[in-house]
Amino acid sequence: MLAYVNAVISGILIGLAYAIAALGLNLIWGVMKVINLSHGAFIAFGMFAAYMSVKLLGVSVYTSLIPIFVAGLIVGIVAFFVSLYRVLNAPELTTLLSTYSLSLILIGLGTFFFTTNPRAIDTHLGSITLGYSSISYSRIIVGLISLFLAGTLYLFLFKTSLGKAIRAVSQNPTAAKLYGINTTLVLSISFGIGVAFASVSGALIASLFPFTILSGGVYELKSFVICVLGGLGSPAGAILGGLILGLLENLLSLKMPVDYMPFIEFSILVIILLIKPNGILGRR
Amino acid sequence: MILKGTNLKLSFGGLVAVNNVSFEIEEKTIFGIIGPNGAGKTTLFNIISGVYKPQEGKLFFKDKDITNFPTYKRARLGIARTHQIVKPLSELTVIENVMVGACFGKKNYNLKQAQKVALDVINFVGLSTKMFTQAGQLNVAFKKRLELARALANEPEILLLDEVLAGLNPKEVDSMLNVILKIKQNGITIIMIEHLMHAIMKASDYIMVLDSGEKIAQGSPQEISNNQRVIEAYLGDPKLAMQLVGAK
Amino acid sequence: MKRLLVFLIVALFGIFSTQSFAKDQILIGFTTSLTGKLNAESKAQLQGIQLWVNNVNKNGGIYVKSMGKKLPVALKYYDDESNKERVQQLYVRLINNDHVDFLISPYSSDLTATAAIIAQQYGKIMISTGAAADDIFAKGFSVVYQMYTPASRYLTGALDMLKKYDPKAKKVAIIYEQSEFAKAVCDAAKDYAQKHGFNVVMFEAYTPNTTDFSAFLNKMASLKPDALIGGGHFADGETLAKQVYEQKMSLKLISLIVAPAVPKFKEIGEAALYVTAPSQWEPEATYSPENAKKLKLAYYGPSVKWFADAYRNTYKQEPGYHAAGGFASALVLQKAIEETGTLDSNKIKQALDRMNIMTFYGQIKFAQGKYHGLQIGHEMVYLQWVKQNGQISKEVVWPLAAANTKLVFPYNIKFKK
Amino acid sequence: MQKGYTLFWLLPALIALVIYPIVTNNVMLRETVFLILLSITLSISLNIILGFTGYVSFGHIVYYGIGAYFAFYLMYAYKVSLIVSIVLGGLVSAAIAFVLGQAVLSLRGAIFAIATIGVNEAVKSLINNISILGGAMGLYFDFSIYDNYGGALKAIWLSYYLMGTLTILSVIAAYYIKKSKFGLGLFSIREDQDASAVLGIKTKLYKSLAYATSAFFPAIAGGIFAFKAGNIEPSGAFNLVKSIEMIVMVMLGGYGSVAGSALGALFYEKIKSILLVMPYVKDLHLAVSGLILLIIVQFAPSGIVGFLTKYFKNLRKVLE
Repeated sequence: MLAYVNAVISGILIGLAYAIAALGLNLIWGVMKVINLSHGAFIAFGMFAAYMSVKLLGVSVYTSLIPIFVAGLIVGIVAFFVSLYRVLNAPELTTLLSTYSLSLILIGLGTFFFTTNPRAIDTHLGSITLGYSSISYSRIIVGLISLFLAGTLYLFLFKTSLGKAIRAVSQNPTAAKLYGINTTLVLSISFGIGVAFASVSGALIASLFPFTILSGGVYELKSFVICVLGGLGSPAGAILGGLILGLLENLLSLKMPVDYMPFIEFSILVIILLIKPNGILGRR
Repeated sequence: MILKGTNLKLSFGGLVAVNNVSFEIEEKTIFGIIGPNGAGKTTLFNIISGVYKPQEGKLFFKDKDITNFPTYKRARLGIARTHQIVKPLSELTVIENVMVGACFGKKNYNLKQAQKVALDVINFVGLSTKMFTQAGQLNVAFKKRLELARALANEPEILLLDEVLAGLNPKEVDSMLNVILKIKQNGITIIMIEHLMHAIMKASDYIMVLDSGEKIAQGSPQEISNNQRVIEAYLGDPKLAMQLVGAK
Repeated sequence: MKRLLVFLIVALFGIFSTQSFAKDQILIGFTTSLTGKLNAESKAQLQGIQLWVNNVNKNGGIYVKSMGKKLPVALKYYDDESNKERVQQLYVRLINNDHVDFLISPYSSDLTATAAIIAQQYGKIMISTGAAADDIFAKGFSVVYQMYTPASRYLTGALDMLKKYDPKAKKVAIIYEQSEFAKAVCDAAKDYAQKHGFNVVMFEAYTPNTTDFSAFLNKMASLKPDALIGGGHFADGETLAKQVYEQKMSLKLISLIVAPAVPKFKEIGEAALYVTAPSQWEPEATYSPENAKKLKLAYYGPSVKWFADAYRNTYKQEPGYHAAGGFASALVLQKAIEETGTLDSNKIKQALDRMNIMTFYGQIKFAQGKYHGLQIGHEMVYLQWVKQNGQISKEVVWPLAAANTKLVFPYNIKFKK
Repeated sequence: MQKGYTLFWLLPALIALVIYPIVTNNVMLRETVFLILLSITLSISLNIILGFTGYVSFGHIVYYGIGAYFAFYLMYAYKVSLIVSIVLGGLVSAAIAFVLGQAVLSLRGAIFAIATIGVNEAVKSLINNISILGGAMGLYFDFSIYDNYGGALKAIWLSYYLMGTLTILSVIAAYYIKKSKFGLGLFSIREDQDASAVLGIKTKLYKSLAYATSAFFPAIAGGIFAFKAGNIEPSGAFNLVKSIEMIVMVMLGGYGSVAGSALGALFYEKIKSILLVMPYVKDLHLAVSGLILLIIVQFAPSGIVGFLTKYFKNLRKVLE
């Protein structure tokens, strides 16, 4: 029984971190119907930004989140104008390749500077014991920060005028334009926020697990699964999807070999797309 | 009787787009459908061509129940249509566009035969100068002709025309109307949706009027333009109402 | 159109051309994982080989009788990015473009297995080091020779250790990486455990590059095993040891392959403490000419002390078994060249087939027949990370005859302090 | 659709490419050309579903992997001969694509792309867990298998001849599909699927057939590659990066054009090999190829062929 309690707790904590990664992807899809294939590269960007802050500046990984968020925002806005602005109305293949080329550039530069060697950030915070196994404090902190970030994004989207504009564009771009919303601004900022979330999630994940410059890809794929589970384009869906994925990973693996998880995750992805393309809570 | 619909009904969510509509269409006639915006005209076309399946009611082609036939099968039976919002195959040339119609239409031609048919049809609708232009680069008037040509290349028995006259200047309207009448003379049944009252009154043998998804009248152009209920239905749209009365 | 064709052919001629050169050196080719997950182990292996090259060339090279002169040795190596497809392309290149005389394997059983295919396809002799899987040598290779004690004899000692220190401990969890080598090790360990009365309560594989072991550990905690054995390569093994420590798993013995045997392992600090590992070689090993005489073997090459000191002086690092294996693999080639006095593949092959020598790295003898090339001379030792005078260091604890200190048992004693 | 002149130069050029290493007996060159031929086959095949039909199959490498695994396993476990194995691998892969196509081809645009990535990853992780297929480590031939083909060196040449033949066949097949009624239907679907159905095209059948065809040739190529390599493992057989490279080749050459996808593959391999040996750039080759891709996508979205035919209209007939 305690094993289940443990699994639920770690599932929720890690699920929240996944959700932050997926939120970035989902926001971009919702606003501009672009699947950002450079998502994983930006997660890796966050991981290494955190690593550099800890190693070079000696700040704690949690303090580094703020500059990483700001940097992610700026890099994201620049990336939007470099890779997407010209091709927003082109067929989806173009935007897919455009964001993918961005990912190649980032990963290529990253490999050049950091090689593909594994790195790790040590938080040394100890752990809390529950029954016969323990949960590290660093996981709890990551869970709480993720929750805070998700809440902040909610307030931003629903309580500020820029956030409302973003939602308006995402629901009906043509109408939003007619109402005088500066769509270019909204699109670039949304892309920036998406990238900022990807980077911060990368930093959070890096505080828990070792990583390489290529690790972003794993979490990018997880983000796809989460977005599809919760409904493409829905921020609340990303949280729900993240939690489901975190719980699934931890609970199912109690009963079956852990190695089957990727197969289950991707099968879920395909099946949900086929039978419930708007996510498990979405309408057909 | 070439086409018959009985008690057709289709709703989207809460909105009933077509409600309990029945009709019978005689061979080799022009059957006009009019009605205010949102009356369900295009939805009815989509039901006939198989894009949507009706939730209730049945559709018969020459006494054969085709309610559950997929779209392509109806084209092969001889039901062709044009679209209100033109759908050119943009990166293909005009002749290739028309060949698609011929290849997959009633006669199922091979490429060589299809090319011959396509040439004839292109001449017939007056597109021969644009034969090798990419469809996406045509202007609206030519795109409408292309829609028509592609549908004709299907060699249909019934041709559904969805506002082929909209957006054309008066001269273009006249020449298009001539083409339509010629098509009728070639023995093809035509069902047409049109907002241009004088044109549809002139061309149609029978007219059906839809309003909010329901059939409110049917008859000869003469009868329709005198029908009180029809005029009332159009009062929401004074411009059309004037046209309707003016076309008497 | 014709012009295009001509152009195409001319362009092809231009792009690809080969050159030949006179034989003035012995060229040894291999790939190494300068980047990718196998980086740490590969680097040590490469340094071992380079140490050998420096040493040989300092003496003017290897005397080749058929040429009547000493030839210096040179290395030709590429970065394989820890990627199998790259390995195959690069070995084809080493053989056909760089015209190397002999091959050494990449690091890891997976990469070696793919490189071996190319070596065999072109009939080039390859000494495999850093590859312990047994079944590479059941595929009918005739030119591939193994330096490592094979996987089937890798973790069995850990179970013997457990039995010796706590005869009542019966529950064993085995968690291993989905890789050629780790699976071979753990399949053999599982068989051995079941045969010797242990209860294998968990036997699971994780995908390479796994970074989060919480699901495994959670499951494991509920099964309450006495010992955890398994692992894979460096990065994953280090993470596993770290997360076991963070979750304060109540275990009596942990024995992981590869990671704890790499000197860098101590960087995880307290988490490294009391973790044990099998090792191909340790600087504390006692192989010597006297030792060899007792076994009626010829001793060849430098002493253990010379190697360990030379390595420390050159690289300012502790030598581990990857480095020793690298050095020894080249040493074996040197022995065969000197013995036959040629660079001829067939003759070298015969020399390797009959080789049975003692070196600083231990005994070396290759199987013949069905498992041609499998290492049958060399033996494993076990090490443990302990704390002495506030310093974390590794000591040889098993087999008892070779141990220089006593095993700290049980592992979870460190949580009770 | 009129017959053009594309094959009149493309086929001789391809044949020259295939023959050159044979005539010069240059092994390194053979290795290089082998990879180029593989790329051409992959890009030509992907073009059938991507360029002709308009479906962005992002995880298309899954069919290469399935074919490779199927053929490899037949040879490994049942000692079936090479030719029979690869052809069966191709057929099985095509059949799976056809059946799967019934479902996934109902998705459109980017959602379809994501679903195909999901299919590839799901199949990869499934095979990771199937122990008779060797799990994550994959399978290795017993070396004696090459004895049936006159030894390993002859077997490698054999796989080279087969790859050459396959490439030529796939080019011919793609060209004739493009010029057929079937091809016209596919292009129509690419431009407007709903209008195509109204015009009488069995869209679902056509799409699935195109999908199956575009799975067939890569599957055979996978079988040949695995035979030559002597081993197979999931992360190599279902490598998503390779999948994306296929798309880049098609884009580089020109979406929808047979000659374009062949040229795209050739240029891509060439650029890659140049970048890989260039000093300074070598370590940055990923970033440089990303930059090149970005420039193509932003400024020349219709690829080499699109660029050429825009300025030289007469070239249209030779670059179909």
